[in-house]
Amino acid sequence: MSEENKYWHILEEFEPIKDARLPNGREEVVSPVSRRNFLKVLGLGTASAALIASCTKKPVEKAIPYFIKPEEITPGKAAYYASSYFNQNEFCNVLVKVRDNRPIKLEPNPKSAITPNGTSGRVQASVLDVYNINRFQGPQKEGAPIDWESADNKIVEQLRELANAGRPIVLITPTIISPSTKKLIAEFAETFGAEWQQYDAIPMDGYREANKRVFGTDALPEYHFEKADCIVSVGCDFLGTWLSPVEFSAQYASRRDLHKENPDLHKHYQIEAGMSLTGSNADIRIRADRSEYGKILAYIYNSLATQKGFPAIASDIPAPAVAAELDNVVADLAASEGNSLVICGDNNPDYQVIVNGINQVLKNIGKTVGFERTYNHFRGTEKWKDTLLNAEPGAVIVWDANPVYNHPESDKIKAAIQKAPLSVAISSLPDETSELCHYVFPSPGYLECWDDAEYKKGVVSVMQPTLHKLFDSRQAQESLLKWMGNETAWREYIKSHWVSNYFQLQNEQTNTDRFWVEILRNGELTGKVEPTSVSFDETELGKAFRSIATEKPAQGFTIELTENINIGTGHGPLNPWLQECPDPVTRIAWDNYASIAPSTARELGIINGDIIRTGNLTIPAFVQPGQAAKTISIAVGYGRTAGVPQELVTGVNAYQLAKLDNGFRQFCADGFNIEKTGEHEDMALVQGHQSMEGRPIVREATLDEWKKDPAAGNEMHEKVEHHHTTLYKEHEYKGHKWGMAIDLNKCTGCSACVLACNTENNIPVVGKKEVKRAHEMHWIRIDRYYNGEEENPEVVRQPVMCQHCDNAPCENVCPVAATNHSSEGLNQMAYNRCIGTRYCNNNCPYKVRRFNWLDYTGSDAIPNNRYDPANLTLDLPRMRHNPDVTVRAKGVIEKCSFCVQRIQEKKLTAKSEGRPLQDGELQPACQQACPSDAIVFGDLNDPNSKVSQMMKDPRNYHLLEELHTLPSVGYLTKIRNKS
Amino acid sequence: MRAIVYGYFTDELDLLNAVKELQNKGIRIADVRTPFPVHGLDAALKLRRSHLPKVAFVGGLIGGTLGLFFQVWVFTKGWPLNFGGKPFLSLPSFIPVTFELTVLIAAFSMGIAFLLRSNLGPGSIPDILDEEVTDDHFQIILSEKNNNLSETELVEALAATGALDVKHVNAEK
Amino acid sequence: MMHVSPVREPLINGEKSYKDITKDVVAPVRAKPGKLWFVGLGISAIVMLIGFAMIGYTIWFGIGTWGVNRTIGWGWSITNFVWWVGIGHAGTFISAILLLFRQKWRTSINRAAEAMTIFAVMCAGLFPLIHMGRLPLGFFILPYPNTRELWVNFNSPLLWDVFAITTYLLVSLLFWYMGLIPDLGTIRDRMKTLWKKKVYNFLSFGWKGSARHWQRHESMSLILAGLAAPLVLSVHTIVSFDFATSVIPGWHTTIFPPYFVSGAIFSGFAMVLTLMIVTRRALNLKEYITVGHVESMNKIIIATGSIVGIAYITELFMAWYSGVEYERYAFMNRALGPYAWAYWIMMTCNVISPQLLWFKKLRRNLAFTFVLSIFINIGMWFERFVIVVTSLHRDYLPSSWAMYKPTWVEVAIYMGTFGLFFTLFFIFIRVFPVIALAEVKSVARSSARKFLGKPIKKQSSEKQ
Amino acid sequence: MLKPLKWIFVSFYTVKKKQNSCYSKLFGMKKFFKGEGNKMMLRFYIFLVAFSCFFTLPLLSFSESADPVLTGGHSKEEINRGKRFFMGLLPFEREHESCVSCHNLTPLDTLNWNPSAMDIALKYAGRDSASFRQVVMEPSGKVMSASHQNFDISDQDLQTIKVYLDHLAVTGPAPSKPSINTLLLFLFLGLLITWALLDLIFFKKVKYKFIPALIVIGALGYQLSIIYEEAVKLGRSQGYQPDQPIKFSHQVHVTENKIDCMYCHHTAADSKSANIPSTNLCMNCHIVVREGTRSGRFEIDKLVQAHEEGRSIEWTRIHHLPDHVFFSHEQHVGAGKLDCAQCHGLVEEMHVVHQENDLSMGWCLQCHRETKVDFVDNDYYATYEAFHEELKKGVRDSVVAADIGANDCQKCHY
Repeated sequence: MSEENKYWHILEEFEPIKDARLPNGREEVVSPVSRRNFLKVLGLGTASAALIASCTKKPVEKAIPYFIKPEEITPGKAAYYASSYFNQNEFCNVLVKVRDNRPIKLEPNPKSAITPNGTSGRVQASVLDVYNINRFQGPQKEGAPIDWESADNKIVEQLRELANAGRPIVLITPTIISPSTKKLIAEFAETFGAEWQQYDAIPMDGYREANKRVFGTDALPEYHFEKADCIVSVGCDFLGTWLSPVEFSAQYASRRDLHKENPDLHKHYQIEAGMSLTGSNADIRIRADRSEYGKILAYIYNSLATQKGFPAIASDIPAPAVAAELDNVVADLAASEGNSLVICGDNNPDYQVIVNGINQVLKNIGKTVGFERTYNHFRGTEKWKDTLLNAEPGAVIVWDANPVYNHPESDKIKAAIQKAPLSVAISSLPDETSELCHYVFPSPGYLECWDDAEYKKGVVSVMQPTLHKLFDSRQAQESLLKWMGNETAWREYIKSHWVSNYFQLQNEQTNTDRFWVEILRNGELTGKVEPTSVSFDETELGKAFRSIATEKPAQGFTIELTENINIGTGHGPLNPWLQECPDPVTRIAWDNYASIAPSTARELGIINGDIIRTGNLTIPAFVQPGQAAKTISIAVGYGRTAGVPQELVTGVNAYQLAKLDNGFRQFCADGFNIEKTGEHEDMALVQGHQSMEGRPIVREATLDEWKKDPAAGNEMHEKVEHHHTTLYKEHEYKGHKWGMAIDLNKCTGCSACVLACNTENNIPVVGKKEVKRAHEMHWIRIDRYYNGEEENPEVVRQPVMCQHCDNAPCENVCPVAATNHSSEGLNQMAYNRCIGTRYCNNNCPYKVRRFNWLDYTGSDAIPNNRYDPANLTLDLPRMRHNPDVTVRAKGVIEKCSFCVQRIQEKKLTAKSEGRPLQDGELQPACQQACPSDAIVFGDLNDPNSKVSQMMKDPRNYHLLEELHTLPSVGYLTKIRNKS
Repeated sequence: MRAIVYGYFTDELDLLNAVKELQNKGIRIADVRTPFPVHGLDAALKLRRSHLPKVAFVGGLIGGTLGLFFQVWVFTKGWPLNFGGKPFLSLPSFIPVTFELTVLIAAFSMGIAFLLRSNLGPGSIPDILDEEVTDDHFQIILSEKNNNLSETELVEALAATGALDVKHVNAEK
Repeated sequence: MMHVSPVREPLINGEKSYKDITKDVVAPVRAKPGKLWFVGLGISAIVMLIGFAMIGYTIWFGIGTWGVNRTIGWGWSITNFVWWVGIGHAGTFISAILLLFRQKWRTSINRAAEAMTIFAVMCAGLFPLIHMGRLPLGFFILPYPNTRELWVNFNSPLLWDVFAITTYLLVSLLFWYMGLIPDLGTIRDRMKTLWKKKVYNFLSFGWKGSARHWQRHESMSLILAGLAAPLVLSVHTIVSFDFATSVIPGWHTTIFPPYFVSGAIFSGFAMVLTLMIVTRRALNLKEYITVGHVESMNKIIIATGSIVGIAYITELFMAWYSGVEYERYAFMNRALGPYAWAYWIMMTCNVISPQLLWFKKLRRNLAFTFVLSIFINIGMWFERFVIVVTSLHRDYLPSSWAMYKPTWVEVAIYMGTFGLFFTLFFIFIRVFPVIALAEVKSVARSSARKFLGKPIKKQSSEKQ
Repeated sequence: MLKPLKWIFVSFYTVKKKQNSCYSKLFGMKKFFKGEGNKMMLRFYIFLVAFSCFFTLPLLSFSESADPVLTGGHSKEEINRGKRFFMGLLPFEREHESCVSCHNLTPLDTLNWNPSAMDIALKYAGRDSASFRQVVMEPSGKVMSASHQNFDISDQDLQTIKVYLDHLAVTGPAPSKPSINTLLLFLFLGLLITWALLDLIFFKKVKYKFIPALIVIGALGYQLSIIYEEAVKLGRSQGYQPDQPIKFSHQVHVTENKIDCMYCHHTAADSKSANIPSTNLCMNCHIVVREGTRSGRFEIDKLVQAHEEGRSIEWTRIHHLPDHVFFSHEQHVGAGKLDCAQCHGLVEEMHVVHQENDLSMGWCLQCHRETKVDFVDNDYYATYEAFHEELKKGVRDSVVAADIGANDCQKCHY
């Protein structure tokens, strides 16, 4: 060894060895002592600055191989496993990307029959839930740790005692769609004489009731938005939160794909009170108060019935305020008989009966509304409370449900659970209900589980674990098996269920083991469809009309409870990614608020952020253009406190305002007033300005205009292209030239791309305070502008990420050459070269560059300066990081890279295999997650690539193209069907 | 042993007259020390023009050329990078740095040349004969070394011009 | 011999002989500093240290401790930078450009003005450094040979800034110090204590006033002035390139270089006036820095102030005339948007108030000039604030528009630079001659009252 | 607090002892110790000590105070006796060589195949002296039997050696002195410059001015060169050759036993990382091969033991790129078909692997500018039509990696 490198040995000389039995135990000790000596001496002068700055501690690093290398793991390469995501409000088939034994990303499973196109934002963010530090670390009894065996023994003993004593045993779960679990629960119920009840935080039992009454089937039908020429939605947020939004988004977008062969755009009417995501995408949005929904449906039915020669149902229901506008709706519906779809987002069975009547009149049943693949979801009812509240149950087992938080009668439920001699919570995270229970049995996250799912009838999929259990947890099913004394492993239980029930559904595999392996590989199995026809009971319509007629006119303000697309029913608060993702309509993160109409606000003198009191909630007000005057919209799912760290407690719990009506929970109630408290709190609003100021940012046209001229609304593009000239020779891109096209007509604003980007690119969470200070870090954002009068504006959206301009203004101004142009047309950003002058950000006309204002990631060299309100820089949550993307340190600029790590990976695969790269093979995270296929990425040098084709579309334009920045991102104009 | 003879005036006009008078007599003046640059003294003493402007010119030329060529080399040979679609050799961008380097090198080369040429610098110890020279004394110094006159003759000659307080010392060199 | 037109008022009042000049100017250096001086120095030093502590705080916790955000990437830091650089324009302008134009009145103020320049440029230079997110890696900005084989981006105006500011600081320092050498020699010879003599001899590089040295010195000063004159103009031109070469509406303006340079001289003269009006009283130099001097400077202020005013109006006109909607909006927003107050402060202080100087009475009124000079400095600060912040806060895409509010950290750092500036200035007035002795003496014969021919009738204009 | 100070004095003392003449003259230590040094020198020495303290103290604050030395129930004499025996100081007349002649204290000497004292101590720390004796006196392996031939060591001596080794296992070897030559040199040059400048400006003791001037220029130049070298070395580790937990020789495995690189590092062609073989992969061969020709059984025993205990070997990593560099072996070995030796050097000739190249960015860039891309055989490059055109026309005769973007920032940094 040469003399100069002796310093690696000096370690021992300075560190008295405490226990030489662990000779390598002190690897954190820093070795290059003589260098550091040297630096101390050079503490002054310019040279020292250079030295100190580039001096990083150089620890003796260990390279520890596997003891036995698992065959399926190649260090440095990702493996993908098929699995399924199911949470209280949605389902998605996914591929789990696993690097070195850790799931790091969820991607859509293209083989899925339900969600092949993309995922929702919540699915994307769910990977973080696995690494949640707030999860239960082990089983608990009365808050104290206990071991599984003694807990099991005690519970079995008590259950048997209670069963023998004839006390009822209740098992409360959310809707369970797993066929194996259902079978298991049935067995369990039999063994202990237990009663199983399903409970949904936001129920759809009213829909099922209506279907039972009208069609004679207690089911949620499937909807075919792709077949509908005219969609009329009355307060139904089917693109955001209703039933199966990922599936519906894809169907919906497929009818907004405009090209010469398909000039037919569907027409979407949205009649609603609060501005929902779906409403903001509608071709025509009709503003109506929430209390008018019944009248509106009745009006539509009667008008249609008259037109179609059905008898109108006589009643004294007054005509709604928007009757004139509804006449157009009715006309359009009548014109697209059999190809239209009417839906309503209200759980009132009477309303749904009328909706069914309308669809029946329009002959939509069997066409756009089908009963073949009905949803197994939302099986909950209000019956579950009967036993719990009235029969003095002996044991209450609550599995993943949180009624104490999300039921309006939470006090009664709380008392009942506390009264029960035995209460068991099976949950992964602490919540309001598990707090009350005697026993807590932690369950693993869904990425650690074996399970299966039958979301839609006949479409069965599996869930398989992708990492070892992080905590001492056990699946609920395993617990049930254990308590029943069944020694079968849960995995085997599922497999045998599949083999006995689904093996015959296919004929490719003859061996059951091969069959199972194949299922695990594909993730899903689709059985055959049996045509189902339903009867129709007209008499129910009359009943429904009568009950609507008896509705009392609404008093004061009506409060409508909505679901936030990110937060959902209340699971979101524990996921900081979801909290930080701004609502696509209001662009507010980290809070819920009461949306009020601008006219109301002016009347009451309320501005954004004024704290108001309504009902018994004290909540900031938000002035929402397009809000109905007498309706206040408040999102549920906020105000979770139990088991939620202080930093993540946001908003107020609005579930308490839900009301029970004829045994159905309704998410609206009237008779409220607004009271100003005089307090004010700024909300984390990421977009302060709502108007485009007449600038050609989002360009749009109507369908009629487009039919006349495909470049309608985009005349400017031609003009700018015409002026395209340059003083000097442009750079040539001799190989690839990456580009992206975004169809504004397809983008619904669901934010799946934002969350996919978060996951893929290790984007830090900065917290509410920082978002308020405009320090958010998202690389892709979805701008939303209002157009027209504030009472009911039109909404346009535009996803904006780095435009990768060929004449990038940011590149010219970086003094240290940290950002420049790659030979493939990428605007590249070298974080390690960046010194953080922010000049590039100032000079970016799109403002897509993000600066690490504080040490959000903990990767800074300076100690004790971390700013991480969401605790995502602890060791456990850090495991989610994508190892292929640098975690940026404090003080550097970052921005969208077109997922360059994916470009590299796919290029390399093609190179190694010696074949050209295929178009569509390479997808950035945003494109991959987008359920509506609005984003297309590819090689612009390839004239046949999809992106090149889209760039040639007359609808294509570049954002701020008049600046001659030559972006690589193109936008396709938004076309509204207003004919 | 060579003697040095010096005296002073309190008015620069007297000094100029004296210088002329002495030169008319053929006496060589070793040095004239004044509190500020006296107009016309250079001409009276027949001092050659300074070369400092030439130094500055050469320095500026070197600075500018090196600066420009360095930038050109970096962007064409060293590592050509595409910044915002500009050509690699974007000459207009190089003007500011070239200019600044020209001025910097010119100024400093001249400054250093001045100090070296005048034997001034930190730690340089001057042979001060009269401290008032930096106040209001205009001093003429004559040396035996480059005159054929004796010490007393020099004293007389100087005194004759009206110089005050004429003194003589024997300098070693 | 030189004859001076009797119309000109003398530049040195009182019957000052050469000896008197020396005595008066060296007095502050020789005398024991008074209590006020110590109080002033103490306060400045404390403010400076607080500022430095806040700089440390910023480096430690990040730029997020400031009010800047994703939309307004530069806030007070660059506003202050441009402001200080602007102030740093007067000194070299006075000593270089006025030397070339043979303006004798510059001699009494150029020393102090140049010192002020250097201190102001030091304050200015701090901001581009500390506004970096990763200051410890700031050396990346220097084109030094490295194993990465990576150089810097010579296209970036920020890099030009590095060269311009460094060159300006170094050349100004050289110019200033070269001018100081003879005067330091004077101080050396007035000192009684040996160590002081030695120290000043060290500082004066062994100056002895030899005719040959004077000849070279004069020659060098002239060339240096010739070099510094374009340099003065180039520095703020390059600073203006930071904005002018960008694409942001309100920044992307070709008028910026002349507009910035005149603005810089405008604010620089204002600052010189602020300081000199106080200094002449405090150091008893009324006879040297006369009302005539103040008036001359005020004339330059009117000239530059008017140029600045025309530039403002031209900008507005061009925004309208260009027909570019972003440009138009940016200027409408300046005048009527949420930061309109800043715009109108700027307009009042920079355009309207200097016009009062057309009145000779006001021009020669010291109290008025003092107040006005402070007004101008405030106005010029707001000019930069308007350019930096209001242009950025509403640029192209309304979705990203935001507001900016400084935090106490930024305010403390700004105050800290005042601390630094005044600490240095306080030290300067006690250590170095505030007036260029040799230069004043050299113009005394032609401009001092004592030497002016007796027949010249007395001017009784000066009243204080 | 006092410990570091003591250390400094001790280090100076040892320095003096070793190189008596030059150092003591330099610092005037002789005079100082004799009590007749003049005041100037005394001051100078105190200044020097204080100066070095100033810079070394913060450094030493990293060190922790040692635990009281464990003796394991044995007297100090016993341990010392064992030590002396091991070191060959006892007995005075012996036929065989001392233990230390083959077994170094620590595995410093990397060419010595024999286990070090520390290794032995750790291995036998938990065992009784009978088994130790058996191993020493009745060796089983070929290599060891050859070297331990004709041993004539009494049981008592062996016992003391065991005691010593047990002690060593707990305390570790005595610390040796760090090399701070560069630092001292730098400091010294600094002082020299200060003196020369002071003389040049104030004292003017030296008659000829060019002497101090030359000293200043020379010393400053040398200092700058030190700074430059150290700055370049920062974050670089060319030549890094750490000790590994097992004396694994690539030469033995690759050259002598003809094992292909890709047998152990089998993911090099299709993954980012080249894979360090897992314990069970080693055992594929070592299940049979239990004794090396040079190292005997001792080193292979470590592997076997690890295998039995079900743990991985904790190798010390040599080739290490910063976290912000994404390097892929697949790109270079798989797609680029480069030879391992191009970056790693002739590992097959290394007994102890060291880092051959400096792995600096400039080194990468240079190679990218020279390495030609296989444009003919790999269909992937069909996309690069412009280059094919140029090749056909003869505008260029080859395409190098840098032409197709190998030197783009985001090739490695993202």
